[in-house]
Amino acid sequence: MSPVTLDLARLQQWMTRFAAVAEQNKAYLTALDSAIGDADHGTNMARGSAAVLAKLEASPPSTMGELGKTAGMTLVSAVGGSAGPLYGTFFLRLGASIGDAAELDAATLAAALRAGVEGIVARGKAEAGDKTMVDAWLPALAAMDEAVASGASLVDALAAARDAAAAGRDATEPLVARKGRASYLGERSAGHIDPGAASTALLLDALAEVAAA
Amino acid sequence: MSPVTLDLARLQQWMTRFAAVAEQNKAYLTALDSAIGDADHGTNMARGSAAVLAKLEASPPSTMGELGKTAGMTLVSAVGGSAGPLYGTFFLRLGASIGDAAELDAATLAAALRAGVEGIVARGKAEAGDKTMVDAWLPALAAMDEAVASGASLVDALAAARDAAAAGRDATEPLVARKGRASYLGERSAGHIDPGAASTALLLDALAEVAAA
Amino acid sequence: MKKLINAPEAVLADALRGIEAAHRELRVDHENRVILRATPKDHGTVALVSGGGSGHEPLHGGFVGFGMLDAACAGEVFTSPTPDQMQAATAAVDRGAGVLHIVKNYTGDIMNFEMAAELAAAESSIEVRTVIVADDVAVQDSLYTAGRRGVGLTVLMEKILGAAAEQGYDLDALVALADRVNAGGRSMGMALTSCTVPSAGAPTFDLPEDEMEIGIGIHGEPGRHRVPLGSAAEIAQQLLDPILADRDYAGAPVIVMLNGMGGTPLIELYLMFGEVAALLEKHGITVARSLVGDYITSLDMAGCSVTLLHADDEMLSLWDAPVETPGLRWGR
Amino acid sequence: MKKLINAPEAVLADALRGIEAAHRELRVDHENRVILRATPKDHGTVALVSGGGSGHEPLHGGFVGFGMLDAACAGEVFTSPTPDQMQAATAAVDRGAGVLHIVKNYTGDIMNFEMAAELAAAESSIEVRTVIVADDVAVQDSLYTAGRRGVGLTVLMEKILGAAAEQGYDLDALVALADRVNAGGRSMGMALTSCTVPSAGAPTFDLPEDEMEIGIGIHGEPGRHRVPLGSAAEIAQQLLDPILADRDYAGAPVIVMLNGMGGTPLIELYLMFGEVAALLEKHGITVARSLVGDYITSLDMAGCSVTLLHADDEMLSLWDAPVETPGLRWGR
Ligand SMILES: Nc1ncnc2c1ncn2[C@@H]1O[C@H](COP(=O)(O)OP(=O)(O)O)[C@@H](O)[C@H]1O
Ligand SMILES: Nc1ncnc2c1ncn2[C@@H]1O[C@H](COP(=O)(O)OP(=O)(O)O)[C@@H](O)[C@H]1O
Ligand SMILES: [Mg+2]
Ligand SMILES: [Mg+2]
Ligand SMILES: [Mg+2]
Ligand SMILES: [Mg+2]
Repeated sequence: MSPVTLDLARLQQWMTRFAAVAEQNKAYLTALDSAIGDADHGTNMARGSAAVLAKLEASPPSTMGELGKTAGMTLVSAVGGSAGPLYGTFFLRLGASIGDAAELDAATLAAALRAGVEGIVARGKAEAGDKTMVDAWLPALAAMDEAVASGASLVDALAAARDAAAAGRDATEPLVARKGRASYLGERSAGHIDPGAASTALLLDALAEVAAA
Repeated sequence: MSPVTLDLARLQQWMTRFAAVAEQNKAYLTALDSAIGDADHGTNMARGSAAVLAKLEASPPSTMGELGKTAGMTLVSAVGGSAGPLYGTFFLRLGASIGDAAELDAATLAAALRAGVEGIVARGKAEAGDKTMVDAWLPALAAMDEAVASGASLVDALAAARDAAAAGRDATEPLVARKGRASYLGERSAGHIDPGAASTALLLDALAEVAAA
Repeated sequence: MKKLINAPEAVLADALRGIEAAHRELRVDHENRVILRATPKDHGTVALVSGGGSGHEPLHGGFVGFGMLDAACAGEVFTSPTPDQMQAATAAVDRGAGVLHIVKNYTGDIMNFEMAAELAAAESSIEVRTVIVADDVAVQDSLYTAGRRGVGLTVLMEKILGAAAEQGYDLDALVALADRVNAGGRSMGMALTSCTVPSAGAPTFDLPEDEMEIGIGIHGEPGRHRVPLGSAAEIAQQLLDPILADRDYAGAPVIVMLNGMGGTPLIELYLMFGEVAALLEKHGITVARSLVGDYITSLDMAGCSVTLLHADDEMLSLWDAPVETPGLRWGR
Repeated sequence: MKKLINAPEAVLADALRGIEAAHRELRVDHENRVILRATPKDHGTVALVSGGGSGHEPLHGGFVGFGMLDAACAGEVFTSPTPDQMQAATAAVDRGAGVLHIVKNYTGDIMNFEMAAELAAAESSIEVRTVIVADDVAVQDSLYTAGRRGVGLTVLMEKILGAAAEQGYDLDALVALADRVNAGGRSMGMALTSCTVPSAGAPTFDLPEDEMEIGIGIHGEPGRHRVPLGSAAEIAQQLLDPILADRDYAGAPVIVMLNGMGGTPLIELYLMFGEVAALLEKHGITVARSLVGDYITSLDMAGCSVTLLHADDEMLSLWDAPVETPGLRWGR
């Protein structure tokens, strides 16, 4: 039976699920990064999410806020590249936003996700349409907010966010990149999905899945 | 009508013919040298024979002995590798053996060729069966001598030498090399024709052809 | 994929062991993946830290030593190192006069070094300044993009700033010097083949036998254009034209680097340098100093890049100053 | 074939132009294809001449300069230079104390240098002696064959003899020293890929993705065995085992060179060196000095070779002596 709120155990499942998904999609993400980047995004995400899992097992957090902080710190110090600081900042801000709350309902989760994404934007300075992970995050936040406003359940709100992220990911395909490595390709960056948008879609898919389980 | 003796003009035609043949067989000789050597024998022979031709045109020799000397010196200074000193020494000794004779009959030509090959052996110290050009030269000399002894014409003697050289070339195929680069391959050198034996067969073929023309 | 490695995940750790074994004048902090001088520099002089993804060897670890860097942080292949590494390096090398971070202009590198500087500012009293190298004319510079990549000029920057730091330049003077190096430096690269990232296991891009990529960086990314394979003379022109279109070097004395991308042998690099030198002469540009070889590579990519730096007398004398690193060495 | 060249026939001439443009401390005799020091050494000291086919850069031209060679003769790719070139070089560098020819053991090289020495003896009063490098344990040594190839040890030979010549060793002393270097030196090489000779236009041999050649030389010839692709650790063993089986290095201080064949990037060479150093330690062999990089290459071949030299104190001090060449430089 799907929960009304998320708790520490669910967030931990999210991390477990994401590590599995990142490992499974390593070649896929790296293939996307080969087309318009430097062929390391899959390895970066797999390495980072595995490190988070190991860290959470070694020092289990006692709150969701702590989990966010641990995940963020671990990503920052284990990944490098663009993914490390960006996803690391995301989780650090997410954790800070959650604080010591014991449960997250759809609205507080939406706020926490938004805080995390604001961290990504502060760090990377990408705008909508720059062909980055932000192009998956922004529609996801919007869909989540809309679902919350219309009184949707947490599970439905996350499903909406997941679908919006996937659509945002697909919408990066025709774009000419203005940020990140793909920008070096100029016009040649068009016609390829942004790898970071794809990993963001996977991360939200993992969250929607553990919420619905 | 085929001649009874060779003269300066014929030897010059030999060099012209050989330069054409070497150029045509550049890829073939280099392919043989790729299998058991360093992939330069075709280039070496084409470069060398073209240099000889250019030199003979620039300073036309007045005797056959001089032609041999010019060809030999040019090969020594234009080719390098193994082919340069070996074929260079061959022509130097050939020229010395011919001296200022105005014509070569089958016997004197056989002696001149033998002198040249003695130069090759003195320089390279290869014996029969070492899988080198010597394995084409020695049967050619033997066939030539036999033909001369049995009273064959110059043209027939050279045809016999040519056929023996070709047979000698083919007989290098199963051999394990003991001299030259192919020797580094040990047992792996077996199953390939020696490139130098192949160029020797071409050189004698060119001679037989100009003699018969 | 054919590489002299044990396993894709182990490449960096194994290579660091080899660097340590090969160079007693260096010290390797394996935990933090930092390469340091075995003998630190004099107290009271600014220390230089650089770093970046691996796969560009000898950059950066091979430029640690007297007259160049004090430490280099090695990230995974093509992946910027983390703030932790940079912080550890910064703390290890500070000699009381502050630490200069030399960063190639890539989003990942910039963000990680930024976080390291923030952490350093928050947690220690070490003064950290940052210079960013951005010299690749293949990339259009614009306020709205990530800007130009840092490529070949990084080598020249590390040499020149390293000599200046050794001579006692303070942080402000080093940053000012770096600005002049950036202002006078431009690069352009090309590839005959893609490289293969070990963890990816296959070439990053396919390139037919009769084509080449012009305007590549150093991370195996495809270039700006794919064009028919050209002669060395044509390639020299295709690399120099955009550099000279971007900045006027006429009459200037320049330091030129003809850099190999890792898979191209030295004989071809010399041959290319001959073409570049001839073109520069035609343009009235004086080659004051030159460097030909593999200095900032892209794994096993075949190809090359050209870097020009308009060098004033100060830069030339810093260039000539003694340097003793695995990758560059003269004067001692 | 993808190479940075203008035309296969022009490779050598074009590369020599580039070497000349890149190195003012060298002089290039284009007619004879000889690379010389711009400033000849002191009168009364023995001069060193080496040479061989091109495609092994930096060998030999990159080792011309103070503390190593006085001249290098460049043949066509993989083709020994001619006696004329060697004679021109010999005449140009003699400083009244005789000239030493350093020759790699290949039939072609031996014959051409022999003819050059004969010509020198006949036509001039310069005393010429020859030392032959033959260190490749992949080749069975025998009276009835061409003997071992000269490979990696050539670099060490040129460094050590070059330092000795600079210090005033006479011809006899140099030949005696060379004998000791030959006696203590062994090499073994391997290839992940074939090289492509420009004039041939295609790889010399085909090698499947999952196989490698063990026991290759430096001319793109296939090796002694073709075996399944191994890890770096396995390859280190496959290279060291035959060396150690051929000569006992236990307890000896050695100079080790881990050499790249031209197409393998430095990160892999360092990684390989880590494996080799670990194995040597296991065998109780002390690494006194080491060298990691591309020193004697085979065009664009991917692969590496290991050279060990049992070095006594004299050799070590000659090794450490100043050297100033494009390819090796320290101490000045
Ligand atoms: N400035 C930025 N803001 C947001 N996301 C960015 C930015 N730059 C890059 N990215 C994201 O990072 C992804 C690449 O991550 P990764 O491959 O791990 O790092 P790198 O590009 O350093 O190799 C891109 O696909 C893009 O989504
Ligand atoms: N010692 C020798 N005696 C006679 N012929 C030899 C000897 N060594 C090599 N050769 C011949 O030289 C040929 C190779 O010539 P080439 O490819 O031009 O020189 P290299 O082997 O130096 O590259 C071999 O095929 C062989 O016939
Ligand atoms: Mg990437
Ligand atoms: Mg050959
Ligand atoms: Mg990266
Ligand atoms: Mg040859």
